[in-house]
Amino acid sequence: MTWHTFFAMGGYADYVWSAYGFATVVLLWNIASAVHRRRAVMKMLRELALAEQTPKESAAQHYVH
Amino acid sequence: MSHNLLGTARCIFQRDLLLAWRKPADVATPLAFFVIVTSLFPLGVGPEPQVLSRLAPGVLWVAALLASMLSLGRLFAADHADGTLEQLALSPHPLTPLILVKVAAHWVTSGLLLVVLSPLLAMQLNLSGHAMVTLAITLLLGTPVLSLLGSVGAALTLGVRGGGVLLSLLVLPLYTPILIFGAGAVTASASGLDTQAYFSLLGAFLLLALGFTPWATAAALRISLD
Amino acid sequence: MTGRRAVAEEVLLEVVNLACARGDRTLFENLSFSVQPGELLYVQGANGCGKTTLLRTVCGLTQPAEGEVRWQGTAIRQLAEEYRNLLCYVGHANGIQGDLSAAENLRFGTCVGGADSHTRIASALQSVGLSRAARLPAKFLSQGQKRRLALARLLVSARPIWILDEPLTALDVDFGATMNERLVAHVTAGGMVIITSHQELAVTVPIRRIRLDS
Amino acid sequence: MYKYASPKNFYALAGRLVPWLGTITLLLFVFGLYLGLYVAPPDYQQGDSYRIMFIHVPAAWMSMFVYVLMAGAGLVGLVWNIKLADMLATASAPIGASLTLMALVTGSLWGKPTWGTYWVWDARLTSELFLFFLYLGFIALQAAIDDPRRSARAGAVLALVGVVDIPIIHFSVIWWNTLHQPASIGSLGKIIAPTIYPTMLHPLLIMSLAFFLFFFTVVLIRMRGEILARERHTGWVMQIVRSDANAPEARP
Repeated sequence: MTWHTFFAMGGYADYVWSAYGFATVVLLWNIASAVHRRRAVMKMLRELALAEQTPKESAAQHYVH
Repeated sequence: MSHNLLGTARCIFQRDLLLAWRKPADVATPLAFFVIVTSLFPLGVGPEPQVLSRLAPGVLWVAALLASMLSLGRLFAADHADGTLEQLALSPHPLTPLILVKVAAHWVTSGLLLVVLSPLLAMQLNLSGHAMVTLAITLLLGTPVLSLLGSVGAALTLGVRGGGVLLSLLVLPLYTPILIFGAGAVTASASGLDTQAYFSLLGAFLLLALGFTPWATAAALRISLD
Repeated sequence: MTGRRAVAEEVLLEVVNLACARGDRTLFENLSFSVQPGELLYVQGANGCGKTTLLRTVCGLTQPAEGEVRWQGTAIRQLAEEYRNLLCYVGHANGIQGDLSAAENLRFGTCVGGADSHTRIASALQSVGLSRAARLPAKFLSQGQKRRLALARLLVSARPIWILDEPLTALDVDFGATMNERLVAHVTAGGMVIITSHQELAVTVPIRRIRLDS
Repeated sequence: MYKYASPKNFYALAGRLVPWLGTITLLLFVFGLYLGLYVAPPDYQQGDSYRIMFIHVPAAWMSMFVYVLMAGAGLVGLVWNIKLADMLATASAPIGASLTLMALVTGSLWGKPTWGTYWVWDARLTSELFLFFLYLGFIALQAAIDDPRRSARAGAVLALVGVVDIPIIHFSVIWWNTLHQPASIGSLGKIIAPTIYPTMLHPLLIMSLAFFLFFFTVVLIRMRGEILARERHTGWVMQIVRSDANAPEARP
């Protein structure tokens, strides 16, 4: 079996590869959105923690940055 | 001397009917919707009698389904806004049977009226006499299930933003079995087939819904009041 | 066994380590108190500190985040109907339908509350000064009259525990005084009252106070 | 076991499990795809187009499994008031919905060479479509309610009603399908069933296991996010946030 016949999928390449392509997109979206959601929560919590500090402190911290 | 459950149930039933009687516009709106939607179909698909009678079971059932869903807003919203629902939840009687009574009163002022209207619209769509009777029977068995399933959705979306559209998203998928067997029975009857199996199935759905949904609706109401 | 029972009967309504939250804001936590027969508990605190939530939790409408409310030593969640049978709650919402008359509203309210009311409706309406409005659709009543109609449920249903959320709002001074008398009568007869109010309570019985925001 | 029912311990445990589960999932996917796309011979009727089965069928199975799991978790959260169960239900919904969509799209791509059209009101596809709507309803309901506790409990009630209705919908659709479809068009399931050989069964089972573990990997990551969001007032989350804030630029 050559690579060519493998990719040709007996003439059904369009259907098979678009199905597998779509499945890959869905699986990757799942991972990306799960990771992104956790990061977004973490970012929000960091902003919250920052906002709860007194203005003076956060100004000083900003200056150090 | 305290009221028994039946006394309270009768009290709720009478009150809801009385309110519907005093606010006829609220009752009439979903019925008007039912009539208008079914009257629009001939304009869309053409007036040929054969085409109409072929489409009639589905059109009538889908329109009844939507009309029944639209009437759900009336089920709990006013009682939620004015605090009556809190009083129901604090009643010394269990909430589940009280909910069943409310849904029953609601069905009498929505689903039952759809049944009464259906022969008129069936005539408009050129449905045969026999199929017309079948339509009325399936609506009689099916619309209570729609009200019962819908009550869960209505309770869940109480006071939630975008409640109306959300309600349709929650409730319509749950309605599919009723649509399939309701419209299926009318189609079968129009082509002269036996409809006994459909009636039995719709009856079974009704029993199942009676047993299960009031409990879910009561739970949903307590969640919405929390 | 008997000793425990005696203690349990002494403490009737008990709030144990209660914590309530709205969204993810904690309104109050570690709140404990008890109410005895013949006591009036006045719940105080700034707006939004959870007075209404506390009252609804004591009713069993709202589930606490932690802790529990007990009646005679048993959690009200388990007692359910048995506990609700002792309760009359008048919240912010009056529970009045504008398209029903005042008498119909009161009859429905007491019927849902499980009390047989046929004989007492008229006298209750009279004692809240609404007998002439009995057949008027409730939508034509003023805010104060609606409040009075809601409070009339207390008189008809004859329950030992009254839970009242701002009962005096929108009431005129005269009826405010009548309401205070009713509270005194209820407490003197061995009833219990848990109440929030912006107006000072002018009652002649001792008041127990708790502050939620301190 | 009970120790891990606290959000704090579960967060740590999930964090340790995710890399392992992820690696096993990846290996299973590679092995399953190798068997399914390379080793398994073409079907004598459908040629190579049947290979879509190796993703369509696991996705369809998972879509139903996830809904049942969601309803079960919702019930546990509702009755015993366990936050982790609520979070499991909420975290499962988008994954379940996306797998349902995958089953729909791959099913319709398989349908084109088999039936000559992308969409046929076949029993399995129609059931999947309504399952997708049920998922959308659950997600929309939870998104519309701000209070996390009310949102979780309302979702649980909806999922429970849905899980009772799903078999009824499925059975109704099959009945309806046999009434309305001409006999020449069989359902996808019927086409596979008689022709399944071990060479086709093995990749199917391995791909199913891969999907199963994939779901658990992703649901654990999602639950970690949910835990952080819902427990944000607790000391241990604040500590994590502070230690994370010390090196914010260190991460990509």
